[in-house]
Amino acid sequence: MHLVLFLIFALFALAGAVNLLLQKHPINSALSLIVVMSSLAVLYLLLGAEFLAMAQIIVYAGAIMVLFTFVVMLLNEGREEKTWGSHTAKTLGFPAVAVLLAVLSATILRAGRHYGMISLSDGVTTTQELSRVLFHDLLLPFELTSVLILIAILGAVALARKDNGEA
Amino acid sequence: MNDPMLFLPLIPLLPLLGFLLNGVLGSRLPKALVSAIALIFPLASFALVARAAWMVHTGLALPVVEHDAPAWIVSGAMHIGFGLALDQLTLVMLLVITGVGFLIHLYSVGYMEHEAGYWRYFAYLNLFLFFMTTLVLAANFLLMFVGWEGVGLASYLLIGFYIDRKSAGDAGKKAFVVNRVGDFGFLIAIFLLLANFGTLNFSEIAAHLATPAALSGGTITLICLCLLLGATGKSAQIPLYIWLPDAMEGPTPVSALIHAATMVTAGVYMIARAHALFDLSPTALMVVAVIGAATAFFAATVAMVQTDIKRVLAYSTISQLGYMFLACGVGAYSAAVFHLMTHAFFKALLFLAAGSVIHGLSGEQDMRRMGGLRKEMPVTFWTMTAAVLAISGFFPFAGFFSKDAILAAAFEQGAAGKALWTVGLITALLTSFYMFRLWYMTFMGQSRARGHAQHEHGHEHDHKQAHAHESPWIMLTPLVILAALSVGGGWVGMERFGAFLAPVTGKAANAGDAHVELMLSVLAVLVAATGWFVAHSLYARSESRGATESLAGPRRVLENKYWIDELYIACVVRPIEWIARYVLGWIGELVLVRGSAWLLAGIAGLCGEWLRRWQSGNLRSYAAWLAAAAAVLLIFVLAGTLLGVGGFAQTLSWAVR
Amino acid sequence: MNTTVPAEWYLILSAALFTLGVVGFLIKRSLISIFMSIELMLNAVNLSFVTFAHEWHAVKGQIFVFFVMMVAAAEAAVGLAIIISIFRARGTLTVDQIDLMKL
Amino acid sequence: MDNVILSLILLVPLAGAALVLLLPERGKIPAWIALLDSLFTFACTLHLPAHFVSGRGGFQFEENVLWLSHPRISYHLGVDGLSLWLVVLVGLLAPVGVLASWKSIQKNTKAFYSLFLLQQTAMVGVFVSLDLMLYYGFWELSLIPIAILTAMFGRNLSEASATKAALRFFLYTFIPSAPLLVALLWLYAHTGSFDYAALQAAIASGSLPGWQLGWVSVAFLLAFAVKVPVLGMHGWLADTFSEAPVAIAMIAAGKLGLYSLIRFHVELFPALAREAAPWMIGLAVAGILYGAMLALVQRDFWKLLSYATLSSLSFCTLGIYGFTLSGMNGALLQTVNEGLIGAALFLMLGVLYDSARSCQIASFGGAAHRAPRLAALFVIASLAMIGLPLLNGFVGEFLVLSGTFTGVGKGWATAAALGVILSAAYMLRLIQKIFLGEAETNSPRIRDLSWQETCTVGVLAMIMLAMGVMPTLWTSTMEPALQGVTQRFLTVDQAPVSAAYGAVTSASTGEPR
Amino acid sequence: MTPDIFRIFPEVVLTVVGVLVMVADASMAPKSSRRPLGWVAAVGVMAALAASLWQSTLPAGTAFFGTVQTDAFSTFFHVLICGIVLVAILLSIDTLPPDKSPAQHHVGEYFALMVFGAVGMCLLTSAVELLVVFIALEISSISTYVLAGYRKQTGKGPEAAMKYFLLGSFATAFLLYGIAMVFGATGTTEVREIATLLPAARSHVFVLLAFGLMMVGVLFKVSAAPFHVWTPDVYEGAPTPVVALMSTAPKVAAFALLIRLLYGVFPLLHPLWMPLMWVVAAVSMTVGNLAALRQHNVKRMLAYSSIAHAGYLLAAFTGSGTEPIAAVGFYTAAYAAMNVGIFALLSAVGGYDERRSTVTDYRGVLYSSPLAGGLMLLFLISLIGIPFTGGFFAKFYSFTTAMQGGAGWLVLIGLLNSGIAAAYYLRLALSIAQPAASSAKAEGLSSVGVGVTLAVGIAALATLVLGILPGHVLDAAHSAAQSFAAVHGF
Repeated sequence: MHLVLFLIFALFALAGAVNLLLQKHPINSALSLIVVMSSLAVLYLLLGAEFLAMAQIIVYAGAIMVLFTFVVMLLNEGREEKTWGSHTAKTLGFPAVAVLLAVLSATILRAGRHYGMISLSDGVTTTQELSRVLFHDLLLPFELTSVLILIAILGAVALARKDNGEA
Repeated sequence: MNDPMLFLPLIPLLPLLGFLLNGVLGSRLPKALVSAIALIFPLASFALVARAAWMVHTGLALPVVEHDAPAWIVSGAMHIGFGLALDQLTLVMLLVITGVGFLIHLYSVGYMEHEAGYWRYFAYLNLFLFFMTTLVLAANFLLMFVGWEGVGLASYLLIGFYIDRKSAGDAGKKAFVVNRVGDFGFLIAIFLLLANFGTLNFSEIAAHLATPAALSGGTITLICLCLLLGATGKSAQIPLYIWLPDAMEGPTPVSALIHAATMVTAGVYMIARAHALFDLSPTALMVVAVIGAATAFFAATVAMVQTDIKRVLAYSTISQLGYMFLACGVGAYSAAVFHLMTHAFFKALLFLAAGSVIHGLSGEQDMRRMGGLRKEMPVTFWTMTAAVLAISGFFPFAGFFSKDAILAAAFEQGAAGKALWTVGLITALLTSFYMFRLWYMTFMGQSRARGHAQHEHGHEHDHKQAHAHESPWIMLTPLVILAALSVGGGWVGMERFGAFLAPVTGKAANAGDAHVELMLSVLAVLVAATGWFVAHSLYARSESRGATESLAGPRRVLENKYWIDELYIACVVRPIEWIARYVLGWIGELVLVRGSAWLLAGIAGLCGEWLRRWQSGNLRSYAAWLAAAAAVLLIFVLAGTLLGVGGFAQTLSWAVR
Repeated sequence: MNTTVPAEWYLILSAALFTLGVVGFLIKRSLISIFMSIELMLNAVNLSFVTFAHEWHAVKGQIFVFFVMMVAAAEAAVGLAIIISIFRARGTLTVDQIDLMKL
Repeated sequence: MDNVILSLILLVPLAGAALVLLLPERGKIPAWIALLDSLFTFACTLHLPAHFVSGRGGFQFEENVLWLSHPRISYHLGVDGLSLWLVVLVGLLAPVGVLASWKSIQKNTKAFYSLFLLQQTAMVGVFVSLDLMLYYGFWELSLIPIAILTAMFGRNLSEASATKAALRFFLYTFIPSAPLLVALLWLYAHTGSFDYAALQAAIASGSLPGWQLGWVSVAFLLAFAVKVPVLGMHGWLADTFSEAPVAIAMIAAGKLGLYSLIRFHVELFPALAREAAPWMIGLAVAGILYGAMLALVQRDFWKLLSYATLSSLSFCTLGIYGFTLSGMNGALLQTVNEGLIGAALFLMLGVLYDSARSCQIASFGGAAHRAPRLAALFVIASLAMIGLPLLNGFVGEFLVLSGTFTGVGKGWATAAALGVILSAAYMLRLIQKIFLGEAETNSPRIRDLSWQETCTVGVLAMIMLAMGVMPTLWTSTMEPALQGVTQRFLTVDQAPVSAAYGAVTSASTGEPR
Repeated sequence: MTPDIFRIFPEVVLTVVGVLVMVADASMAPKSSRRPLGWVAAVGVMAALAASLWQSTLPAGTAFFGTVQTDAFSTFFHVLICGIVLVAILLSIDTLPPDKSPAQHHVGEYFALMVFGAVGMCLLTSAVELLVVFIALEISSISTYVLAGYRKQTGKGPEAAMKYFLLGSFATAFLLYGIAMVFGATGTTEVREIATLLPAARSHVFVLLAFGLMMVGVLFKVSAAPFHVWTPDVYEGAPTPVVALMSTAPKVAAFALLIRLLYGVFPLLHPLWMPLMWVVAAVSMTVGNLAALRQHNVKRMLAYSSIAHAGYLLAAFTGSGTEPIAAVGFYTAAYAAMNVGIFALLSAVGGYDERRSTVTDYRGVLYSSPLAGGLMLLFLISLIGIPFTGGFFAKFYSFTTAMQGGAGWLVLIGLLNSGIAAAYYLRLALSIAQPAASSAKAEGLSSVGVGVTLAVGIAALATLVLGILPGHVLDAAHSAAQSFAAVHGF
């Protein structure tokens, strides 16, 4: 069961990711990304992280991707043009990516034997546990996030507003 | 130490004082004062020398060496001081230098009266006396070298006295540089001496040489040849004589003093001074003799065709110096010095008389435009006649005695000596010929003056005097005195002179067979007479001068002085310039020095440009760079462990899990 | 039927998604798509975090993911604002045309 | 007084520089401050020879204060016979430089004089530092004012060649000092000290790894050789001479590099310096002839002077690497000579250049008519340069050559002595073309020396004469220090030496072998 | 027991000031001048600086459940970062375009962003929990992304921000992946726990991978080659006062992080990262200097030079013991002083709208405004590394450290590089010192206000003090290194 679910959603995630790359229109890419994120949410569930699965759907697929699609619409960005601006990206980038993948997977395969098997019956992290750590041990980063968000808002306002006098 | 109160340091220092006074203040002083300063200090020096001579005459033991002289250059064991020494040789030289020197100063007062740099001239002249007296008074080689270089400087300054005349500057430069070549030899000799003897003092070196464990012949020969190179430079011998004819660009009294009577004889003095060394090296002596004979002959041939009165005298000087070298070469040092002395008298006289002629003709130097001056300038004529007779070697003029001594000494030196003697005799013939040629062309016949000449005497003489005029008495007085010396200077006699010098120059040339000597003397006079006769037949009447035109070929060779100057330029000057300009300037400087720097900078620049090209501005390229860099970094970090590569995995043996 | 999946499979998936994100950065022409590729990379990392959190039974890993989401949200806000401003300034989002500064 | 005198010499120019910067640039205020300041400094430097105890070995007037404890760097100053006269020379050249700039620098005088005084501090610092890091600091610092002043006040600003010259000068000297710093750091890493005496002892003890030490000494040598400059590394010289303002050009070459060669190469690495000696001697002799021959054919008098300088500096190098007392004595004396003569020549050529706006020799002629004082003093300086006896140049050259002759080889000395002939040729050619002959078209613009300039050059000429007549005044203080150098060299290497060499060393150290 | 809040007191102060500025900006009349906000921010940062200094009286210790650590190390960098931000703010007060100009800027937000950014940078130096590290890094990054794009009108500004943002996020993803891996290997993200657990990690290969990935992220932040590609473009596009800040403060913080990672997290990997640092240092110096050699745009040139300086800094890591930490600390201080100084003058002389951009544009500055020109020379001399300036001592100390660690060749490469570097620095310096061509712009400074004067004065003073009397700062750097060593136990 776990294996089937994993395989299905892993495939979904990969397919979504590949589709993200193949689609020429940003909207389609965004939709593909949502597929990836949703698949990942399921995988999180499989890994016993139900809170994160929810957050993944709500924050990522919901809030962030909505923002993306909104901007795509706002700027009325059409299909990607076929440009060949970067030679380097191909000649240097692709070998590099291949190496990256090779190194990462080789490492994981080599280290994998030290890690166990995951099954559905493994415990699920409760939100209570989560919040205890979040609001106690990691109080400082949590508070810091507020500063981060503040900066983000501030920055977004500063950059995105029009500079023609009216504030 | 017995201090005979000779005040030796004052002899050079007094003229130096004159130089400083005139040199610094001269431009602001009235002419009379400048003259007074210029005359008083040499006169005082002369007085000191004369006093010393008198003291010697009355029994002062020579040599007198100053032992407590101040140190000059001290380094480790090397100690060179300002030591002065007076011995017989020095005394003779000093008498000539200060005596003749003073006379020429006196003459100059008249001769240079109208010149712009009057004060400068006398300053230089005093400077010359300072260095020349230093040269002969020096007790060591290095101090001698001071004087040696110093007289070169004074000569340079005086040759180039007419600063607006380019040829004068060229001549001065040439004189200095050619002399430097000789000085180079002298310097090397000094180093050799220093290295081998550890001292430069004449007396100490002589003491070293006297010991049985003296140096091997090779080193001595080398030292002698180096010294000889120096001597040929200063005394205008082959191969370095080329500067002297050009040096006639200077004012005529300078030619008389420096380029005839004193400075150019420094080489002879030096060889005589270092005779202890030369005596140990027959090879070196032979070279000296050959150089002397060759120079004597060679210069005499050139002198035969010169038309410039001063150039004739210049080549004559070279030739006469050759005699002195010849004498040194055959070991007759005292004869050489004797000839040096008499030569100083008559050659100074010749020059001064020539100067008087030039003065009288408002600067004309070309003999083809002279003639018939016998009447206009009687005093000059008669004094000149005395000098001509003296240089030609007529009895009983001074030249006869000294030249005779040299030829006799040569004759007694075996087969080689005979050959040298022959050359000397032929040279005597030529000497007599060219001197009388000069005499006839200048004083006899009709005047061929055309005016417009302002060769030496500059702008003051623009008011052309139609007739030549006799010089003022301030110029004639030295002429008369010198004429007297030219006539009677030789009566001292070689034997007495040689005996006087013997403590310095070693044994006098042992008198040979009296009959042979007499024969030789007679022969010499006959030869001189022959020269006179030839000159008379060719030049007594002006119209017959064309007779020599028949010998056009040799004449051209001689008139061009064998193209030696051109040869030097082509073989020495041009190659050096060529190498400097093209080999060093282009290959060395541009290619190697500049080029290497440019190359390095260029490589760095190209690398920079190449690196800059990475920065294409394209975001995706940048990402590619980052990805590639990340990949490389990961490989760097992980490859060793993943692939289990030997050494690397070992260092991180920890990481195999 | 309670099959198990080795943890390394999750990790491999994570690595693959991460690499695809890198590829996306390299080949996408639109700035927005590139930005999405970065989000993909972050998601891939998140998967690793969750996997490891599961392996270690450590909550911290999950919380890390939570924070990454926060940061992603903040980045999204700023990033999209930047994209808007660049669109205003240049009228395009094609990355190959935005190379005013180079060399 | 004795224990702060060096600091005083070091800091008074610096204070002067600050004062120049603070006061307004009105009229001649900066120039006067600089002049007074440099004269005061000169007076201070005269304190050194006056109170120097000649016989005593080691350093005198020492000051030693810990500057930084970690890494350990001290403010350690001191002079010995080697540096004594160089400090005085720098002290003398400062007012000379100010006077030389009196007329030619009219704008931005604040910048000029403050940087000029800063330069003086740096140069004095190089000579008196006994901590190698401090030394290195001054060494590097001395580059900056030269470069900036060349760029600011260079002759051909419009063609930007002044900037290029400044850049070239800087890079030529700066890049080789990188290996020098590496070498210093290496020494520090292995000894834990930058102190001169400590390093000397450590190197002499032979405890440092050998082949690396060899490279360290090469790094030292390279940095100094460029600064001297030795043949092949002189690429900056001609440009700097052509472009830099007179007061700067006259101090750019020679002193610093030569001093450093003796102090920090020969004295610090006696054994290794010995190995380098054949190369250095070869380069020196080649440099003498190369420079002289190129000087012979130059059309531009700055270039001529630069090649002439190369030639005469090569004499110093020759003297140093002959390892004979005479040679070293001569080299050090010649270093001072070069400073004096160069200053005088630069000053006078600068006047010529400024008044005629040309450095082409051919465009001059007959200048002696319009500028008799200039001509006379120029001839004197030239004669000193070409080594006329009784002027200083001769003593130096003679000592160097005699040392070389006995200590190195007759052939080398003879070849070097050929330079004496050539030097006469090029200097007299210069004199003749500029001062003699008929007046050229631009000669009416030539002015004679002003009274300040006459006095300045006159004083320099007097010193040249004094040094030529009484060199013992100078050598007697130099010699003990140099004797130490040659002595150390002897004790370090007992390898069999040639007979001639042995004879010389025993002669020069005054001891039987 | 020190209350936790004191451990983050400077950050708290900064946050409060940031909020204050932000709120004040929002509540001020739209047309009124925002300049006073700059002064408020400056005073606030000064207060934070004081707070940082005050922190040095606290005993070393952690707070917030072991997520932050204050000790001499963090204090050193806090003071440094606050100082840089202070100078940058002072500088901005005068050089930003006036409020009334057409290119009106949101000055209030600008200052708030600077102050908030400082919070992140400061925290980065004291964080001992990777989560805090991550968030602090993001805070500092996002604020600089935004600031880099502040000149929206030019087209270059947004491009700079875009490049910086996307590449920065790209690199952050790698860093994050690395954190995930280290978490995977040890099960924790707390620095000291990781260090103790590392030898017993589940998979050592993951540790290596984690290390590699984190290095990608950090080396990007310090703009070391070959992760430097963003630097020139971003420096060119960003406003000059911002470059003054972002070329220094985030780098200082990133270097503190690098120290934390290398010595705190991965001391075990020393045999691995030492050669890595060697290579990266060598490559950074060479690439940076060579590329700068042919650069005409001054800001790009200095961008490349900052890459080279990163290389000099990294060279120190090849040293042994605690020396490298002290050397890095000192270097960052000196580098900050001279770099802030030169960019401050560039913005004062070149103007916000960059009337002068190429090297030749700076001809004659020494004549039109002698003081500014002279100080530019001073900073350039320091950048070259001439003794008696901070730049020299920094380089000297860094290389001494490397030499003591046995990296002789690296030192040689480094110093030869500084020779090359002299070429382009001097080109600018000589251009400044050269008289301007008659037709060239002869205008003087665009704005000489109290702010700029103070900013440049502080930078110049710091540069000189660090060069002539570096004793105190060296001592501080040493005690920082000591306390760091005490905390992380090596």
